[in-house]
Amino acid sequence: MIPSLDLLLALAFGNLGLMLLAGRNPTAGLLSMILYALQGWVLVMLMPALAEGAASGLAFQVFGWSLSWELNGLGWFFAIITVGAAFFSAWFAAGAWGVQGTRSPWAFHVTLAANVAAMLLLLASRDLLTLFIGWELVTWAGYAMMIQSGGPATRAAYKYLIYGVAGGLAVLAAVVLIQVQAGGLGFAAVAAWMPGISTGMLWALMLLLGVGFGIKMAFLPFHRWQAEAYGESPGPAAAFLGAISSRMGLFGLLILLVHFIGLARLDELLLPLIGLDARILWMWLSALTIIIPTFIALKQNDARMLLAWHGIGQGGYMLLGVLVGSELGVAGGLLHVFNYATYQAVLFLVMGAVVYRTGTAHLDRLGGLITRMPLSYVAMLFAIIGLAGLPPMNGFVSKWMVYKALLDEGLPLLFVAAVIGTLGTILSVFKLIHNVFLGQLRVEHEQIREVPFSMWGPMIALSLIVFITGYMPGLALDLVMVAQTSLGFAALDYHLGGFVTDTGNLNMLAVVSVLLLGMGIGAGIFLLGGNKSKRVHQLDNYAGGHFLTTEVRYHYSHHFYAGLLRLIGPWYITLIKRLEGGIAALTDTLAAGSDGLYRTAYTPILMLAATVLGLALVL
Amino acid sequence: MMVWVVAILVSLMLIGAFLVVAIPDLLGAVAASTAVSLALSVLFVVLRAPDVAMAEAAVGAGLAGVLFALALRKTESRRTRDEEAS
Amino acid sequence: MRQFASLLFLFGFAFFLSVLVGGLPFGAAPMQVGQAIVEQNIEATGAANAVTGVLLAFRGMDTLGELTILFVAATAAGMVVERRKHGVSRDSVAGFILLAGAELMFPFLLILGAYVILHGHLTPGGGFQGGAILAAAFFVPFLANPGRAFQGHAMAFVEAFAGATFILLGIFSIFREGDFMAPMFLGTGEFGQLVSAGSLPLLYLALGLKVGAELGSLVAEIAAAPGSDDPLIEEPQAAKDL
Amino acid sequence: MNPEILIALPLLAAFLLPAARRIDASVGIWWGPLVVLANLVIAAMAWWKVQLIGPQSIALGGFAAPLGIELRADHLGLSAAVLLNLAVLLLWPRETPDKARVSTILLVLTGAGCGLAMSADLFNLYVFFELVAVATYGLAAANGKGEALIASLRYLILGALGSALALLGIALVYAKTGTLNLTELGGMSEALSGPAGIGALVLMVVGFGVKAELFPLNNWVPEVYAHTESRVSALMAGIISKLGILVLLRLIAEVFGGSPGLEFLLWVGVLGVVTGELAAYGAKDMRRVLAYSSIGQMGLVAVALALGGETGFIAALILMLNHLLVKPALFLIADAWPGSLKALAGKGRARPLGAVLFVLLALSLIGVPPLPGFWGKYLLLDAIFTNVTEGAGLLVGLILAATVVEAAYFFRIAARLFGSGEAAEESKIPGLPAVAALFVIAFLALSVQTGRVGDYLKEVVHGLQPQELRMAQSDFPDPAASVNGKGERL
Repeated sequence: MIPSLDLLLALAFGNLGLMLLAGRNPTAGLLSMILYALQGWVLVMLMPALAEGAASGLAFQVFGWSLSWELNGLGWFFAIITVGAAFFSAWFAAGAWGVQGTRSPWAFHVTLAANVAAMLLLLASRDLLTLFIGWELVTWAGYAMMIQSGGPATRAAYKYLIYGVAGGLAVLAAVVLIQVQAGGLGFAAVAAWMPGISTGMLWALMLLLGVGFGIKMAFLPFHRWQAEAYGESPGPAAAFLGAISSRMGLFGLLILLVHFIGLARLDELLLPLIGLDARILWMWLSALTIIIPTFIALKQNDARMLLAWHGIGQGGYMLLGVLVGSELGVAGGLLHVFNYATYQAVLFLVMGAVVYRTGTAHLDRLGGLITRMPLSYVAMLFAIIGLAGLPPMNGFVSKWMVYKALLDEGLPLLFVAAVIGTLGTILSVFKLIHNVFLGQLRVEHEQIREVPFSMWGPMIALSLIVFITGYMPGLALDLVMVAQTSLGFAALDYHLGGFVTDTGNLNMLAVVSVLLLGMGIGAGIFLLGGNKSKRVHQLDNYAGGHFLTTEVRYHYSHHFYAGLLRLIGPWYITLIKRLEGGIAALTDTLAAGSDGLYRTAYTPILMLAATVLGLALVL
Repeated sequence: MMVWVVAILVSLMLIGAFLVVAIPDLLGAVAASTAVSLALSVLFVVLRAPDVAMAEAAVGAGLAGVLFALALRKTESRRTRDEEAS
Repeated sequence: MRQFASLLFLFGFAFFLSVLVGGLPFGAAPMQVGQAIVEQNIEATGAANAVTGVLLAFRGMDTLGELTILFVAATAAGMVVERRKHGVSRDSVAGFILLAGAELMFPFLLILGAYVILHGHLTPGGGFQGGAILAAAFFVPFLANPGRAFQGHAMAFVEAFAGATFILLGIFSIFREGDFMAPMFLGTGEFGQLVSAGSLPLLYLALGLKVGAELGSLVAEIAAAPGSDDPLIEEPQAAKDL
Repeated sequence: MNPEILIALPLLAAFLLPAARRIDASVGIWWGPLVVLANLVIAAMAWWKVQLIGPQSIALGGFAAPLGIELRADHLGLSAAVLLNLAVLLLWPRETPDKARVSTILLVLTGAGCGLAMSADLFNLYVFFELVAVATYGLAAANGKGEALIASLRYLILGALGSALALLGIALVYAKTGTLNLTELGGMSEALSGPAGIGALVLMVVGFGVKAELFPLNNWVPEVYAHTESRVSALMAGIISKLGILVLLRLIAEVFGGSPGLEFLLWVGVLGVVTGELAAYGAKDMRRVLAYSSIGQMGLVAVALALGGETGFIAALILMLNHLLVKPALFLIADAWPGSLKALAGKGRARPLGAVLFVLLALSLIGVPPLPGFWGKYLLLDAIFTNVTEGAGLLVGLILAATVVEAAYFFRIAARLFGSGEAAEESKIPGLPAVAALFVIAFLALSVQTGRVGDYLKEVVHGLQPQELRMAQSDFPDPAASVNGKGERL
């Protein structure tokens, strides 16, 4: 049988059905892993068919619109990441965690399957209507995934939902507007219609769709829902959501900005008064999205919240890269989608494992776990190096490409902004790994053990991917190029170790080899030179001339970076927060008013008034 | 001639309708409303609609008044609320 | 404030109503349908009273609907009233003059009602008016002497039988004429005679009996309901909100 | 079988019932459902006949249209009749103190509703409308509790005033044109384009709007729904409110298409959506939330009607159909839960099926694809963008903002249902009521077959007024235009 999109969707929905029926079974996690692996295999097999578009036989006629699906290169790229993230999340949940770690493993497996199926539908959309259907399904599936933990997660998910519904409706309004104006909804038809429309119309569409997609991506200033919603989700769910869910917003924005409007048209769209064009506006919004949430991440005291705030910032690099528009920039932005998914998943999985063992993710209540959970430590180390964008991990490659593209295109200010973001990242991931794994072990954690294989397996596997694709970025760039050419950009000249451009090359094979060599020499000197170190007990320690007792721990975690945080003062966030609160209060007031209106007893007067005013209106 | 008859009847109806609203005694208001109906039924006769006139007289002036009066007697609320308040 | 608002809107309504009515063609009304009915009535229905022709023949369904409105209103009222019947209330008997007058009026009202109903297709009047008079014949003595037994059973059967007859006549005409509520299957008869105009007199008879029984039992039911000062009635708390 | 029987049979049964129950008291229990079942069969047969041979016009009593009353056995009328009979049968009230009288009222309601659905004569429509109205006043009071009586009194006052205004409107139309037949009136649009015609439309919207839960004539809705038996609330919110809309639909489609008076309906609808959803957001007990949400949904229908055109009418129909199936099911499911929203915590965990279905149905009300409610909203937006030249953005913005509010309160409830609450495990909560299950099944069937139902609705709308709509057919998107064949890719 030749694998087709139908087979893929059948597998995805079959998995959903299977999980609904058998999700309580202890083998459910294993089953769904197999199914995700199969989906991944089908996707790989689909690769040659992408040039013509892998169409699905699934089709509906509703109200004169035909709904059908077709996978293209861009969607395929995101689909690979989706299925991969789902595979590792399911692996994590398949064993011990799935049995005890959540209120109901059934709910997790079902919602994960639903999310994957919804995302595949979205990614395979061939017109705006199917896109919107997929969009809404993804929103609701995400909501279902977030509410599992109950408690504060419910409130966070509720906030997500309000944002998500509002964004979805903005998309809906734009879709209908396009349908009425353009007479069709097919991506190609819309792209062909776009050049002829007026500037006002273009702004309206860009605003509606930009807000809709931007909310999903937690683009500034619509970022306030995401951190809480992801942070409060259970470990593997957060890993999956953090890795790929909000990238659906990026997918939408790419279709809108690159495919529909086109970067050239963006350049022509001048903002009134300021004189900036729309593309620069988007790029600066991306840059702000990188900087502000990253620095908010700094002050988080909950590890999962810290990671979630980071996730918001990383999205900015992706869009920024693509908007640069050069082969290097687009490849960098898209590669960052892949890279980010790998290390963000690891980080959430590690924190899931830590929470599984210690019951908390609060940074003040952890520390020193390196001796108890060394494998988790290694996984996190790999991942945070990736997140910080340092060699030899994959995050370095994609960020490097974005930086270089920015400089090549003559955008130094944006380059500086991106680097400031990276600085914040380095600071905060240091806080993360220090407060969780380094420092002193707390008394109550002395008895804990490393998590079982079913949990460290996916973590280590993923962190190896982080390393390998950092060592050999050509492997990931193979996938990226499919999306890049599908978006209509020229392919980047790349090889296994990196890329070649007119202004310079990158060969990670060389870089990493040198790095490893250096480390090897250092280790050799250290070992050959007679190991001078001495093993002391963790508590054999003193500060300010006093020995520390077991009761008083010397822990650096509290008020980490206090000085820096005082300096940056998050006034901007307060503004958005106030706005959000204001809208909520206004809704409450209006709601009370409406309720009151319906409770008044003097209805005949209302009726008479309506009649008279109505007559006055129309006569 | 016809115009004057109609005018007088309509004026009677207007006065009656005003009294319905103005009289504090509810039984009185019912009586006033039957008066309106009666004047209306005469008006129908004048306008050469005897069928409607009969219906109006039987139902509007007769039956409705009886039902109202009965209901008032059952509820004992002979006064309007304004009256009770003062 | 509320009264001021009502007054304001009432004036507004009156103003707009005058605007609307001002646009109507008075004196030269485009009464195509009315005109056509006046012209065709005698030929089509044989009823001397054109109003009856309209009510029972041309727009028989409307009349059925109106009849049913009365019926269902009485049913609903009965439902509300009856449920409050906790204690037994009996109002005092009226004085001699009222009693005697009421008893005296009974046969006259009965005959008048019957006449109005039966001659509905010939002269002004008909089922509704006659029915109301018939009802009055029954409830006037009853009001004068509330203690008097009321034939609820008989009324119910008259009501059901009369209403059913009205509809069954309509259904019967399906078999004769092919149309529902076609009243002419008995032929138009001799113009101006009592037995003429097809089934219209029968329909009116059914209608009159139905209306009479309906109104009669409604008044009786309300009269038999307990008053607010009777014991065992709890005033609904929410009543004060209205 | 003549479709007139649909009216005659229930009325006949209603007339006979009070006498019959005096012979045998048990008659009051089985008589009504049996007759409605028979009526349902007849309606289905008549509907099928229309499918086979197309719509028919019936001259009642053999008197041809302008003089006599015309009944239309068309797609709209008979579909509505089938649904009405079905809904009455399924939602037959159980816990009323006076079964026989309630049966009588419901029988009258059924007959009148069927008449209302088919009538093509303005005054006849009014009579049946009034009949339905009086029957529902009775139903609202059937519970017999003090609050229910007060609520139904409020309903009665509003309804009576509204009926008077509607009658005034009809009188204006008759005085202006001299006819009451809808087909004839349809050809007289220029006579009705003056102030008299526009004013008449406004008055009729107000009058019929009382039943259709239009703003601000829907003041009775929360009170009545909060205090009647859940089945009665379900019946009233589900189907009876649609009868009011049905009258407006016929009027607008056949007579008042393009009248400036429709602007009134448009704003009434928009305000209904906004205030209804906001009030539901502020409400504190389940019944009121559902009642207010019903107001909002009917507001959407009113907007769709006011916009008109094929798209608008289909949007109105699909929204009505969606609400018709969803709202009764919601009322019935919620019946098992405590009324106060605060007390809902954890109820969904004890009985997940009902709660999950509740959420699913709520999703359709919100308009989440691919559920039917989404298509309704989509078509509605389509109609707005197509037909409204100025202020379309404002209109869409208001409606979508109200939708966000709608999602907010439904998901506050959902979060509570599945949230933590220990009381849930102790109290014994009954499962999904069988009737609710039937509604849910019908809803799922509609969701799966939206395409086919859409085609049928198109036919329904085309059966309404051939001339104008066939001209405006280009409103509807061409299937070929939306997807450009196979070769299209990013």
